[in-house]
Amino acid sequence: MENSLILSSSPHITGGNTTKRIMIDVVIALIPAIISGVYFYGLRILAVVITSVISCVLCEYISQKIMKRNITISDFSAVVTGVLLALNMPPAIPLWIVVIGGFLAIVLIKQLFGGIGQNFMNPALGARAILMISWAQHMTNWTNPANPDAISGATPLEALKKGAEVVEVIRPDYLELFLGYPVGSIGEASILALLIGGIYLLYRKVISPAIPVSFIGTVAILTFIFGGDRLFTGDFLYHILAGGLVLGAFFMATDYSTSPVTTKGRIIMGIGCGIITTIIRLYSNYPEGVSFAILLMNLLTPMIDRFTVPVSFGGETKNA
Amino acid sequence: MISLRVTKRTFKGGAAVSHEKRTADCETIKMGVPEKVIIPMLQHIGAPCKPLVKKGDYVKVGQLIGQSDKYVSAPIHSSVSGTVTNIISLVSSSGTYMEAVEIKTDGKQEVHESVKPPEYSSDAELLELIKQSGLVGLGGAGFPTHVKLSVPKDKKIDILIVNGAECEPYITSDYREILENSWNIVSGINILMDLLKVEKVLIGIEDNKPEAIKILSSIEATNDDKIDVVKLKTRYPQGAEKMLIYSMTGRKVPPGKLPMDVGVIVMNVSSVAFIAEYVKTGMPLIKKRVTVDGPAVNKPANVEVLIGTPLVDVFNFCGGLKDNVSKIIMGGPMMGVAQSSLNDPVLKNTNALLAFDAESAKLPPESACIRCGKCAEACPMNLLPLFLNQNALRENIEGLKKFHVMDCIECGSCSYVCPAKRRLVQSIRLGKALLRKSNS
Amino acid sequence: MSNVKAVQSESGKVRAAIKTLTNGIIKENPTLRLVLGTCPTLAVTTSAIFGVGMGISATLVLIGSNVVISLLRKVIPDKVRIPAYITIIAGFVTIIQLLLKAYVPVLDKALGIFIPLIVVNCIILARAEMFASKNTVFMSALDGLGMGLGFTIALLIIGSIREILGNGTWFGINLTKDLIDPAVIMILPPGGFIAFGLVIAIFNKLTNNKVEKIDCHACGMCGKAQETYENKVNSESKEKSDDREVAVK
Amino acid sequence: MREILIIILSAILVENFVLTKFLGICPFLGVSNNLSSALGMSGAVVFVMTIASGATWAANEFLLKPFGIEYLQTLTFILVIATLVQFVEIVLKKNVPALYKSLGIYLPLITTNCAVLGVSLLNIQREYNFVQSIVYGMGAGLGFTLALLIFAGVRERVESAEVPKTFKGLPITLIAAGLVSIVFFGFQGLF
Repeated sequence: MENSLILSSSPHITGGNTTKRIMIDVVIALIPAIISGVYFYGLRILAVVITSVISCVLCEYISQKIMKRNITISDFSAVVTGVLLALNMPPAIPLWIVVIGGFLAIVLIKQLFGGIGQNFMNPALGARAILMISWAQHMTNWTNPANPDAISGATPLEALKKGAEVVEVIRPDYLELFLGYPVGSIGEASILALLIGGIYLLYRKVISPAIPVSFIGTVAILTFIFGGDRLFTGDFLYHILAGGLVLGAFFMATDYSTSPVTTKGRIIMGIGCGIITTIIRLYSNYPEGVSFAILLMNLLTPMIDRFTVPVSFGGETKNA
Repeated sequence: MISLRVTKRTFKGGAAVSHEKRTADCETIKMGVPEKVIIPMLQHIGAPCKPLVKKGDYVKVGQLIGQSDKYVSAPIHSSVSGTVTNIISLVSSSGTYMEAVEIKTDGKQEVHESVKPPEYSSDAELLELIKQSGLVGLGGAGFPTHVKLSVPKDKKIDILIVNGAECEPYITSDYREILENSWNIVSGINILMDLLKVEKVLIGIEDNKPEAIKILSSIEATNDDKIDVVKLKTRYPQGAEKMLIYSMTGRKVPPGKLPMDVGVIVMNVSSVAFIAEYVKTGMPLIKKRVTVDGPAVNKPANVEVLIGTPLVDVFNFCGGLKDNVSKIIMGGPMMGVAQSSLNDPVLKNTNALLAFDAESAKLPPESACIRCGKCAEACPMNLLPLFLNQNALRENIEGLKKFHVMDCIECGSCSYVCPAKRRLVQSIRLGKALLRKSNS
Repeated sequence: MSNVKAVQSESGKVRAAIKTLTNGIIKENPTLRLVLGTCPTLAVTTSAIFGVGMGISATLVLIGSNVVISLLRKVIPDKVRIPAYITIIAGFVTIIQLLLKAYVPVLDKALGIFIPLIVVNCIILARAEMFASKNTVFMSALDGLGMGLGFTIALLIIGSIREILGNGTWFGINLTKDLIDPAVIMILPPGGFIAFGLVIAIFNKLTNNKVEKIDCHACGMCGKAQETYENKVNSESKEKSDDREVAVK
Repeated sequence: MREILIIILSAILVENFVLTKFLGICPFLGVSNNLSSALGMSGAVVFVMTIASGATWAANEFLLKPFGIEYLQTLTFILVIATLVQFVEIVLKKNVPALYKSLGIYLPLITTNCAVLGVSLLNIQREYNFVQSIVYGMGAGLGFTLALLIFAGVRERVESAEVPKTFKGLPITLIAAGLVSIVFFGFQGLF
């Protein structure tokens, strides 16, 4: 018995939290958004989500096999990527594009760069950007598969952009936007569903409020100031409720790997995302800029991390 | 009456560790004299003592058997009466060799002639007495008390903090000290108030120990208007010196500085109580209250143990160990040291002995860092353990400096909260060693 | 390469010539192994034909400049050799530019400023500095041809991959265009980086060797040359301070 | 004013020299692994690109055009740039030693940088006037700086990541550059 005593350095106990538990929490938080997608666009959404998840998990498994790494599909991180990717697709997306998206997200953006925690770009958003550039016509097809005969409308933000020129474009009201307005990416449909999930993540302490609050807050303030015909007359509520802001702020910008680790850094990230989003929405030819803003801030994350090293407790640090 | 104060202020970060304080209601039981004791010559931070006895000598309880001429050191006394059988060499927890006196006991526990109630007429004499008592910080670190209490002329101390936070899981020995020995604590405080000329004494206790708070705050004693019991939030590592000072006074001890530099001295409750006891009886530090617990212990208990008692005897006294025991920890599970042998003795600063069975000793496998930042949130020192881990593993000295590796207090909060189960503190220790090596 | 002169026998000469020629294709492939001239490699490989067009243009400049520099290698003073080389190269580039404009205007238009930019292509300057300035005219011409071929092949491979994936065609011939929608990104800038990275990785895997960026002296842009330069500056300033010390004494 | 702002912004973001025009890839890959040299190189590039734009524009306008020898553009420009860099080096060394100290070692490396020659050629191709040329040169240099700084951060991450052996080094760096370029590609059509 003497020889079998384990010698290890302290601490000798660990808490109950695990990577897997966190990832499962994120999946749970996304379920309301999936349900809202199915409600508005029909069962096809389930097929998109399942295809995306399977593609991601399989790609993770196969690439880890090839790279002779430990297989970590049981940590559910690939499932999270899969669900997020699906939620960022338009409802009528052909399934083969979803499969390619899963491959790009997991293999090109995540595993090649070392796997979980080491990728510098949000896999789901990066993959979406590549798909967007490659197959723009499919990626901006807002036909509702549950109701294909209806004229494929403009997304709420497109409506805002076009509003001045085209009279026929419908601008939904706030309540519609909040409860669900079925034009846009699958996950953007219902703000209510996203908020339920976001609040769950905050409650479970999976994410900290720093990024969502600073991101949405910045967009609100800036669109209020600059969004109207005169200063301080912008329709900021519309800007919050329309498009991918809530989805992006709660689920994409908070991605651990690609956002800063300190609260200060996270606030910088959120404000940066907010500024870029607003500039694109108000001044560019694009109606929406959330995913693009997050991607750009992903690139700046290493720099933010570098310059937000906190001062140790008790003030100035000695250099030993 | 000692007044009760509740503080909302608490340090940033930390971890909500599971308390596991099953022995809280276990009244201290005295353990008998073991067959033999092994008394190491280094039970404190500082210079090791030289043994003053040799093989075959007969020693009595309280007899001085080890001493050093260095200032930062504490004398060692025999805890038993009996015959010195050997001077052996032991490996200390830090991996260096040290001498130890092995004594075969005769069970008579004859008290040495030198042990008599001391008299003193000046602060200097009192300090010398405290030095002679062999007292070291009983909270765990084991820093010689007389050194801590010798305040340089240019430093002004205005607050004495008595640490009864006891934030580590399992350990209840300080809690029992408060419950069973509260009067000694208060008289110890009075002695120290005289010595340090402080006008304010704060006793810090976490709010998960209401009994202890109730008992202390209902005492009436001399100077009780200057003593406050402060109810602290229960949060690991509330009992760590810097965190405790901040929670109780709002003062921050800068990295590399001492509590003294912000006008504070921190003493453990058991140390304070010992001073009162010593001034009454003159019996040096020869016994210790130890919490014996853990999944592999049959009868968890609080035991008063003679210093030098081999661990195996203590565990046997507590109903023995389960067959699947696989880790023995001296101290708490967050900062304690795993022991290599059951023949190791109980030391002055041992406050707990934990035995883990195979299941609880096994740490879950390490997986990749997901950059969740929970370690940074948990770090009471405001460090970024994930980057320290990365730089330590890559042996990047510059990186270690950039992330202030030396400021880590090794409390273990980061490792505890890490969802990827990364060995953060463990690697930071490695990083500190690397940095020291590169500096020398 | 360095033992070229040592080889005396006739068959040895032939072997050395062949070695010089093939050297640039695999062992020291300028694009995939030495990673020189990355700008045109990325910019013009949006289709196989552009890649080949760029490759051939650069090859012609390479052969020409290698030959002339080799001819003048004993005449050009060491101190002004780099400006001299650049001038010679620029001359050939201008010739090629004019020829393209006259006979293949489509290619001239597609390759745009990357034709004049051949002047600052590291491959050409590197071969001038490393080979042509030290070897015979014939060998230098062979070296130019070999390196040019290596460059052309690399551009052909990358161009083919990008064209097939990004446009569904190869040399303009429809391959998959009607079957699936091609991934347009591959013929856009991001696809250039990604395709180049993948091709180097595959090349590494196949030749079972690592890319080692060798010191190409002439092109000062890469990290290694910069280090050399820093060392030079440091040693210069050190020399100067030494001088001062001496002067003080 | 607005026109100048658009030239600058589009040179920085929309037609970023490194990430969408593939000019200056060598220094982009060469010095982005170290933030301080990335800064030094960027400073030197902005500086040289701005004055080279002006100088080559002048050379074209007053030297090549009057004599109808525009076909000697490439040759002339490279010589102008080489001379200019030498000249700047000497002037800086003598008059602004502090600046020379921080940019000095990068200056000689720039002669053979295709971004400098590239911007000079583009200025002529686009028929920019003198001011526009200088502004475009500066914008292009700033775009190079932005790309370099962003990439320096990204590379720090990539280099500490456990990349598969085959992709270690240049391949993964290029793929990372590709991903960065995707983000910049999003700027297309922005203005």
